[in-house]
Amino acid sequence: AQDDITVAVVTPYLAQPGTQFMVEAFQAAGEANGWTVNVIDTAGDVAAAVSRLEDVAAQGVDAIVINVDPAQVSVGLEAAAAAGIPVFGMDAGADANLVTNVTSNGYAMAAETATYVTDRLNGVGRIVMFTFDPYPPVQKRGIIADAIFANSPDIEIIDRVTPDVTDGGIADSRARMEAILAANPEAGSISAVWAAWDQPALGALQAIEAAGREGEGIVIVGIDANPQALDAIAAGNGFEASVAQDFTGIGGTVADAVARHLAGEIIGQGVIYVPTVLVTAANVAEFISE
Amino acid sequence: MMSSTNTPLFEVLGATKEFGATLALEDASLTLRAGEVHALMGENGAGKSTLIKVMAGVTHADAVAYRMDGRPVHIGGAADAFRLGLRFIHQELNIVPQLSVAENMHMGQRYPRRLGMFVHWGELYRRSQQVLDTLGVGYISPRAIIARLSAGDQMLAKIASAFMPDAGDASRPARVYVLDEPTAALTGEEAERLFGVIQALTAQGCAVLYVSHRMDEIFRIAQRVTVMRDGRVVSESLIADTTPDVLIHDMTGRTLETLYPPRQSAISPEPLLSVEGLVTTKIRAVSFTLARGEIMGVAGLSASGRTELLRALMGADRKLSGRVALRGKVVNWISPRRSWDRGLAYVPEERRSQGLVLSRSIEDNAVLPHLDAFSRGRVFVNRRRERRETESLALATRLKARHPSQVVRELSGGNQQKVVFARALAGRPDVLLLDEPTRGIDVSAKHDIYQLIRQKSADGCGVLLVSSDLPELIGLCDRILVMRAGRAHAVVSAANLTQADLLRLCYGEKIS
Amino acid sequence: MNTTPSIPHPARQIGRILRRFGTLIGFFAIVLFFWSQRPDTFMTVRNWLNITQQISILGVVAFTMTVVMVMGDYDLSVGAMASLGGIAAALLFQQEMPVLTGIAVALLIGVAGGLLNGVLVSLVGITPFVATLGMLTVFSGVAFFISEGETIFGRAIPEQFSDFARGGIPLGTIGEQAVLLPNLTIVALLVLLAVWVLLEQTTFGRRLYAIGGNKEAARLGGVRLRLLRLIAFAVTGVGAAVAGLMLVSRLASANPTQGDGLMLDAIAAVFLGMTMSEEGEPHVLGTLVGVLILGVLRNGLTQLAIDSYVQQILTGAIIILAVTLSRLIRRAS
Amino acid sequence: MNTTPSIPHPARQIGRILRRFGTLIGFFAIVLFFWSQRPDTFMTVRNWLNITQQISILGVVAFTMTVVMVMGDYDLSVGAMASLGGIAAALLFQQEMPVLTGIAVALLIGVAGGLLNGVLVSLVGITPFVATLGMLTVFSGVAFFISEGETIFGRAIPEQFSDFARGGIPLGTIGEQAVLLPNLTIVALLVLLAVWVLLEQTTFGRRLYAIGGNKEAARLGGVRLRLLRLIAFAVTGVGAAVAGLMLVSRLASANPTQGDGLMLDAIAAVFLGMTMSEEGEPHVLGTLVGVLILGVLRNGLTQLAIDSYVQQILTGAIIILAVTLSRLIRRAS
Ligand SMILES: Nc1ncnc2c1ncn2[C@@H]1O[C@H](COP(=O)(O)OP(=O)(O)OP(=O)(O)O)[C@@H](O)[C@H]1O
Ligand SMILES: Nc1ncnc2c1ncn2[C@@H]1O[C@H](COP(=O)(O)OP(=O)(O)OP(=O)(O)O)[C@@H](O)[C@H]1O
Ligand SMILES: [Mg+2]
Ligand SMILES: [Mg+2]
Repeated sequence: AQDDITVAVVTPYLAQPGTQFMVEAFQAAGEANGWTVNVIDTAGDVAAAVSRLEDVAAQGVDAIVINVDPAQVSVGLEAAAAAGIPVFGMDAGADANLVTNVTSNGYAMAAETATYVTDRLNGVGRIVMFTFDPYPPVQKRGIIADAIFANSPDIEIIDRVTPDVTDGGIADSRARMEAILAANPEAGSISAVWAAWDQPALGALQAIEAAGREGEGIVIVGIDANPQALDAIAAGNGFEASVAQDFTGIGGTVADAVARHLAGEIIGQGVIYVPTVLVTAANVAEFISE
Repeated sequence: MMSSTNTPLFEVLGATKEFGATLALEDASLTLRAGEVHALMGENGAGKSTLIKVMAGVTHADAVAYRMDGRPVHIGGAADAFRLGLRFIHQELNIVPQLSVAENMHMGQRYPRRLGMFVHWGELYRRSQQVLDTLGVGYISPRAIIARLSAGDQMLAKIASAFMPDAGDASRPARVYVLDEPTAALTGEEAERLFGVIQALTAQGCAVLYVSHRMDEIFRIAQRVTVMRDGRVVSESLIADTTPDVLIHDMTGRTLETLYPPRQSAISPEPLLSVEGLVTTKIRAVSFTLARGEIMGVAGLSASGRTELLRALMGADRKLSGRVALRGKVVNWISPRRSWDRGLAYVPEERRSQGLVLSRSIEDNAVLPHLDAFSRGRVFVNRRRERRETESLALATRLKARHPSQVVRELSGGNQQKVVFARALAGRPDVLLLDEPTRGIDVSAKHDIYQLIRQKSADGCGVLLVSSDLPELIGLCDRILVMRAGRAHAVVSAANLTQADLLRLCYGEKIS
Repeated sequence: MNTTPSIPHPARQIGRILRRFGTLIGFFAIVLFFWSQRPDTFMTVRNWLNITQQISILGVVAFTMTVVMVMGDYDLSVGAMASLGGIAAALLFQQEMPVLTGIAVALLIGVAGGLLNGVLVSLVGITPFVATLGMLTVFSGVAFFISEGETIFGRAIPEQFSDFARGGIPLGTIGEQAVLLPNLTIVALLVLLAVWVLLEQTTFGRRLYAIGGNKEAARLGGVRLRLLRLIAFAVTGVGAAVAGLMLVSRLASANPTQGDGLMLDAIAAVFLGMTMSEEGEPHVLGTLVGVLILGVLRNGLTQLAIDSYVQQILTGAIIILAVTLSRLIRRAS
Repeated sequence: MNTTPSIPHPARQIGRILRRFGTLIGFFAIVLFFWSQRPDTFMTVRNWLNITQQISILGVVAFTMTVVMVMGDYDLSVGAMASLGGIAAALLFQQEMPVLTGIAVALLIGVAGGLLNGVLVSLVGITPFVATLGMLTVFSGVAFFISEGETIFGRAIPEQFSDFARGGIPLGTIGEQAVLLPNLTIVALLVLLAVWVLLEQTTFGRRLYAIGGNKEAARLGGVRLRLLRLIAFAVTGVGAAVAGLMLVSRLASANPTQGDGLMLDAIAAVFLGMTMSEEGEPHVLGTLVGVLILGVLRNGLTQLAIDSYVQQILTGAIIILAVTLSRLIRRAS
């Protein structure tokens, strides 16, 4: 009965590289199973994601995979439940309405990069943070980093910036970092940049290079280990660390969970964590594909 | 009959208004009396419209006082003036194009309502129809979208709005009517009906302030006349005690010999523009030939297709069929751009919507169709030549403005019209297509414009002159083309033609 | 008596209808297309009720946006106001304030924000674009500031409130499931009715049209321009706040950006509707058609399971095609 | 020319200047404020060169946007066009095409997209809002489609190309570091000059202003409305593509959304500039001031290390204050 199975993937965030990898892995696995995979992107609009969930529920697909905070789309999840369609989380967040959620541990990732910075600075320094609280998975990371930095009395947060992300996150972060560099002109006045995801870290790196201050040893870290960040880490210009989520693994694991559920198996775990790895110059080569 | 009281009903005292460097009004005062039509005259830019806007509360004067029935009153905005019983027809056609005639007529007042808040449409249309009927323009439907009416009908509907009885408070009827050049866009017959209404109003004891550049009208309907010059009131007299020559002298400081300069050169036999069977959606099978140096008038009732004839020749409306030949060569692709390039020059009917870019300077407007000629290599604007040309045109048309770079919006209505006319002279045109070119222009400037038209024709220009001013047609033209219902009804020689004959032609009669 | 020399034309009446309703015809064409492609799932009562619910929030914003657009103004801050109104209510809910208090405060913020826009545009005389774009930034900043950028969800949103969006008036049953006319749809219809009455049936509305048609004529005619513009902006502000509340109820969560996408769509809907009026002025029923077109396109294209990117391309292309068609029909007739 | 009796007035000249340059004064007030707050770091050559570089991309979009806005139109698709142009060039780079080919194709796409907008607005007669919003969606969809939604970066972008944004003309040295006038700034200045000449010095520009003032009068006055509108939209399209290329060079990467934020800011800059002209028409030098205000606010507020959310509130509030001031000065004089 697997030959005419349709699975809908609903996400507002397809433009983000991580989502892409997950979705591609899911698609690959799904197609290998003979499913029709229908990917729906609402371009950042969460309310539209609810509507699309209702649409696919009305259409009667066999399973739905979401990559969006389930708390924000609970109406859509109920529509699916009412239509008897199972919903799976793909890096979404835990929710009773999901069969399961496959994800990386966001708190752990932030803890890894924040402690990396603290250790690199030996607990002393001035840090610029790039955060983005409106998006819950990223907001978590900021909370952990705040807590870890607060635990070192000699670490000072000189700015906590929320960049404008309509440009993809690099351009505005770069402009903001340029202003911060201008406001802190002495060498050594900025010790590190902690970014809750990679794009702002890349923007900050560009700003530091453009200002000719790459020699000051400003430590830059991001999260997600997107390909552009991996290149930067390999280049060794200051972008020192990021955390690689196993997006391909998440996508594959979701496909696996869907297959198991459709085959009648009961999936006990509400959350399935896929391990993450801290990427630094030491191990970056393993992550750069071909 | 004429009410006997003649007591001051409304007074505006010591009005002074400065627009930047222009002193538009300087201590101007005016007294309107019950039962009287009071004419206000003056050259273009003398300050008439500004004074009226100050009375209406829509222009805030630097200094002014008002008295009604001898008691001081306050006018801070249009609504105040309305409440005092003042009604205005401003000079420019101020309509809301996409609303119905009835809604335009109710602009100043509350709509009749049902249940205290919903518009009572039936009542709205009924009230409007009543007023239109009294003006003799009952054929205008109050439900029609006003933008779809002809220019003349729009003006009539707008005029009608001033005569709308007050829906809100019947105990305070309108008592003062102020009409700023209402007849500029009307035909003789329509004007007559308006005069009838004005007479009825004065008979009821209302006061009327009436602005016009048409001397004959002033002497027909007014009892008193005030002349303004450069923002000041220079004279006030009873009509019975004055003559047109005196008024012209008061206005301009000069005396005019004849208004219509006689032809001095012969018309060449060479045909300049020939039209055969021209058809658009508005005109049908019009044929005529215009010779070099000839001034051909175009007469007709409103909606007879005069405007549309010029628009078709200019390429503003699409030609459906017919043959147009210019200087002996058939021209096929007609568009405004090509027409200007071919030596046609055009003065459209409505200066503000069709003629001018109000937000731009006089010089920008004057050279717009000829920009290529005032440029270096057709690319860069040559400001020096542009300025020189504008200055000489301004002189020729007696334009009253501060500077060639002044924005056209700031000019008085008549002076705006002069800019449109000046523009038609700017390139060296071969054919002048003039639609009511002297609308709103004062007597002495009219005189100068007639002379310019004559001079152009002496230079070998052909002129097609649309006008609702019959004396103007008869006085200036060689032949007159009479339009009727979109067709060329007759072509007659203007020599020895009487106004009565011309009018009869317009109504479709044939004369021998 | 002047009569226009009118050339008789048999098809005139039809031409006129086509001209006015070209865009509506475009809408029906779109519906028919989806119906033919998805005969079983598209033209169902349930799907249409779904669509109405999905567009209800955009609808409320677009309908009230029509009020300012009738005057020739626009309000770019509606999306940010929706976010702000929603966040404000949710924060109060979080403080365990009664639901009604939250609603009232959100509406008050809507009025106040709208009035502020109105003051800037009408009293100070700033162009609507700069004024409302500035206020967009301010509202959005305030929404972030008071929420500290975080999403409020879960138990913070009272069930009573989020249940509203789930509920509706029972219409009957299909199969074994009850079919509801969703509450949000009802709210949108009420707002539609109110705006229609306001614009088409009251002196106030007619004055707004006069202002939009010719400000100068309205002013000379004694219309109280400033006051009316002020009020109109307040109406749009309230509409945005209502939409913000609807969003919170529908998503059972509040987020400082969740309304932001509404602005462009709302203005687009009004403009789409404008293609249906003879003189090109906005009408709220036209806006409704605009909203429906946007909503149906999204629903239908999703049902066709078209790749998201292609779907985006098609959305733009279909809208342009529909409007082009309506223009060409008008031109021809 | 007859002249009107004019009364001498001492304060008139000053009043006039204030009236025209109120917004400029607002700009200087903002600069002075930041200078006083950050005396060492704000008013430095380096920081200003930085600012010029940051606003260069927005500048190019805003300057060319001025061209259509002079006609009373606008183009909402510029941001999407910038993304699309950038992505297209980057994809060609990835295929190891020569840099010049990539640039040429991006510019061609800009012209073609602009012409398409122009055709819809000027030949078909769709309102600019609907036409360019539709095209926004299409361009953005195409950008996603051809890039498969992915970011193109790293070796895919030739160094020769990304070095351009890093380079500049040496102006001298401060301390031991060379100070460069950034290449991107130079590009923006060249575009500024070109647009200024086009609008203020050529017959083409004159005609655009006439169209903006009164379409019908312009047409009857011999202006080839359709053709000119078409060309103007093409110019705006090219400007957006240039900005897209600048973004790719500056970020050394291309992403299907990276230009999207430019549209609202560009229109806002033009509107800010419009507050400086007597008749409220756009002028490209006014646009420059608008762009500078936006750029300086961003830089200065970040230097003050103000919380991002408060910064957003302040940005909106300061813009509104500056414009309000300029309106009040104008009112008073
Ligand atoms: N904007 C318009 N929409 C529809 N019909 C119009 C419009 N303008 C004019 N017409 C029609 O065109 C015909 C001729 O117009 P118009 O009245 O301007 O002719 P005219 O002979 O120039 O008269 P006049 O100049 O005295 O008004 C009339 O039937 C009129 O109703
Ligand atoms: N808004 C304005 N800004 C600057 N100057 C103005 C403005 N309005 C009117 N003026 C000037 O005031 C003077 C008087 O203009 P007004 O319109 O009152 O003249 P008018 O007597 O009605 O002339 P016309 O017979 O041409 O209608 C003119 O010099 C005109 O240029
Ligand atoms: Mg006047
Ligand atoms: Mg006419």
